[in-house]
Order: sequence, then C-alpha cells, then structure tokens
Amino acid sequence: MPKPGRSVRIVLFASAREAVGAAALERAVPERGVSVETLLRELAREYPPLAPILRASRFVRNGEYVVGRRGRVRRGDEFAIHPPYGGG
Amino acid sequence: MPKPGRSVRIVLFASAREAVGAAALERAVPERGVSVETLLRELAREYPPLAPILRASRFVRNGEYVVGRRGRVRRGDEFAIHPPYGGG
Amino acid sequence: MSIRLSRRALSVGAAMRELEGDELGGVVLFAGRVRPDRVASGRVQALFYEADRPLALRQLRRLAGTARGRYGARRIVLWHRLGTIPVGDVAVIVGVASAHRARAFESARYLIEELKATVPIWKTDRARPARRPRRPRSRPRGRSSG
Amino acid sequence: MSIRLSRRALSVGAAMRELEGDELGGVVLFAGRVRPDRVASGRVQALFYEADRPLALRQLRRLAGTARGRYGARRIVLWHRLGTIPVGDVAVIVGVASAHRARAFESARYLIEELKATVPIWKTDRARPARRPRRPRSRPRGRSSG
Repeated sequence: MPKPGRSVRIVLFASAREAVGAAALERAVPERGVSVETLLRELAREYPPLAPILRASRFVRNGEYVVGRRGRVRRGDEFAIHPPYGGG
Repeated sequence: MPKPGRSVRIVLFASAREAVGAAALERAVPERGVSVETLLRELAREYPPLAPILRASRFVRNGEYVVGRRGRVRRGDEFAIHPPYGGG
Repeated sequence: MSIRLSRRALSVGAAMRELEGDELGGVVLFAGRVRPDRVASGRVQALFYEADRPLALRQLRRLAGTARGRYGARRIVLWHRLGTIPVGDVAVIVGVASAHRARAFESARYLIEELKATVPIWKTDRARPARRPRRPRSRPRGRSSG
Repeated sequence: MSIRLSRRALSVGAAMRELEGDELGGVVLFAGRVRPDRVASGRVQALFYEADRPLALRQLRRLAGTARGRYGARRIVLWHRLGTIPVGDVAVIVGVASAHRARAFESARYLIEELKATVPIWKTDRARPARRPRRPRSRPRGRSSG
C-alpha cells in the first residue's frame, strides 16, 4: 500500500464501486500531482468496466465539483467519482 | 305551512342559507309548476340578501343540475341552491 | 379509489395506506389545512364545512374516474372533512399513486383544482350556521308561499 | 427547513408535523417508494441506497433555498432514506407548505426533479454492495499504484 501522504484517495460510489470492487483506492502521485484527464485515463485502463462509467460521471475534488479535466489532483486530495445520480 | 304534496322543497346551502335564515323552505306551486326563472325572481324579491347570491349560483332539481332557467319546477320536486363552491 | 365525506379528522398516514400497491412508486398527497384568515370579527378560529352530500360524492367519483382515465392515476384518495374544523386541521386530502411521479403530480393537481371548482362543498367562517327557519320579510304573493 | 439523510424509516405523518404553521394552508407531499422492478435475477426485493453525504446535504440545502426564494415555499421537508430499503417502503419524502397550493405544487415538483438529477444519491438492486477492495486486474504502471 502506498503511504497516504504521497497518494490521492479515490472514493467510488455505486456502479463505479462495483466496477472496481472497492469503495476507495489510494493512488501514489508525483509531487506535482496529475491532471484529472490523466488520472481518469489510467483508471479506465486498469479497470476496463469503469471506462463507460467514467464517461458519464461527475467528479469531486476535496468536496468541490471538478469543472473540465485540465485541473490537477495532488497528494492528499480526495477525488470522488459520482456516476449518474438516481435518488428517490 | 303548505302541504308537502302541493309544494316544492327548496334546499339552501352556505351563503344562501344564511341570507334566508333557514336551511330549507317549502313553497306551494300551482299544478302546472313554475319556471325556474319565476321561482328565482320570487325568491329574490322575498329575500333581498339572496338576490346577488342567486345570480352566482347553480341549481339542482331532484339531484340533477339545471341547465338554463326555462325548465319547470313542479310539486314534489326538490330544488337546491348552490352558491359558488369552496371546498378544500 | 377511496372517496369520503366525514366529520372525522383526516390523517395523511391513513391516506398513504390507502395508496399502497406494488408498482406504484410515486405518491403525491395534497393536504389543505384551515388557515386563520382575518375576518371582520378578528381571526378565524375554525371554519364550518358543509356539502350537498349525494351530489358531492357523485362528482368526486367522476373526478376520480377522469384522473384515472386521462392521467393514469392508479390509486386515488379524495377525502373531505365536514362540520366545524379548527384552524390548522386538515380539511381535505387528495392523494394519488402512480407508477411514475409525473402522472401522480398531474392527477393530484387536476383533482384539487376540480374539487374546489366543481364539488358542492362550502366553508363559512361561522362555526354554527343559522339552522332555524325564519319568516320571510314580506308576505308571500300569488302562487308562492313562505 | 428539515433536511435528513438517515437509515431510519420515513413517515409522512412526521413530515406533516414538520410542515405545520399558521397561514400555511397548502401542503404537497411527494413520497417515492421502492418498486419491485424486474431485474436479471427476478424481482427486486429491496434496493440499496447510498449517498455522498456531505455533498448531498449541501445540495439539498441549496435546492431548499431555491424553492423558498423562487417558488415561495415556506416550509420544506427533504428526507431521503439510505441503506437497504425493502420494496414498498418510502425512500424519499419531499414536502412543501405554502400559503397557497399552486406554490406548494410547483415547489414540490421542482424539488423532486432536482433531487433526482443533482443530488449525489444512488440506488442499486443489490442489497449488499461490494465493500472489500479488490486488486486491480493489471499491475499499476508509472506513477499510479492500485
């Protein structure tokens, strides 16, 4: 397991969790972080069932919705994957 | 009091009842009956506070809404005065 | 469908139980409560509700039939309380259960609007309306008598 | 406003009590129940609901604020049950009290539509979703690790 201090915590809900088989992942990232785009590309490659879900999902970094995919995710961040909502 | 057999029973609801001070009236009518129009004109004359209420009311003869005011009301009929509805 | 004109207090929990049913995922309830409106004599403490019962029941059944046919309402509650109802108490409950919520909303809205406009129910701000017959002001003339 | 995400059963009677208030004559409640939908394995017996709690609560508060400002909702209930909910049980209650019914209907409709579209709550037809981490299928490469 990577040390939390060097990693991003990825939180998975609903179909994303089922595709990965885990409610959360820790991913080590370099000190300068990683772009959202790169992070998603790597997750899709490692968990093929996750790929179509990611295309329909919203993302939340440290409690705020991510706008666009250029922004960076850094060590210590929490990055949540929100598949399409379906309450009610 | 007129005999029921020779009269129309007039049933009054809500503001019509309050204007007349009674929940029902019996009115003697001739054997050939009386037109709705005539009946209403006479009621308005006898109970002036009822006049504006009658202009806004619907009427029910023996359980069926009265269409127009040409129809006749006959002995033994029940004629109900329905001021504007306000349930709920 | 459950249609009721009654002097007893109305309960939304009881209405929910009437609206149970497999497949019926969406329930919309409208509850109308007596408001403490201002009147000449101060604040309303209670309203008195009355109905032309046979006609009101017949019209409520008609409305429920239309809601079912036109809007797809699957279960329907149309309950109106009568008599003296204190401020804050529920005077009317309209409830609809459907497979999907859009139909339940449309049906409930249709039913309460039509109920208010077309069902012979009245409210007055007197808790006890005049009941005793009163002599007419003028002597009856011609073929009419008071 | 009353906003709640809880594992406990929801009661429309309790929602009505939250919506009490003088002058608030019109109450609209929407209750969404778990339907026994057909799935590959047969009929759903229960659904599992989960939420991103802090975000869901924040968004529910935002929606209530908009319903109040834009539609004149005076009291609002937004309750969603989480966890395993058996078929027929209520998963969500949206309740609005207003002085007049038009606003209550509009607010309730707005709130349930927005709740479904914008609040991070999910349902799955598995009563117990996967919880244990699983190793990724391929070895992590470069700077990422599983």
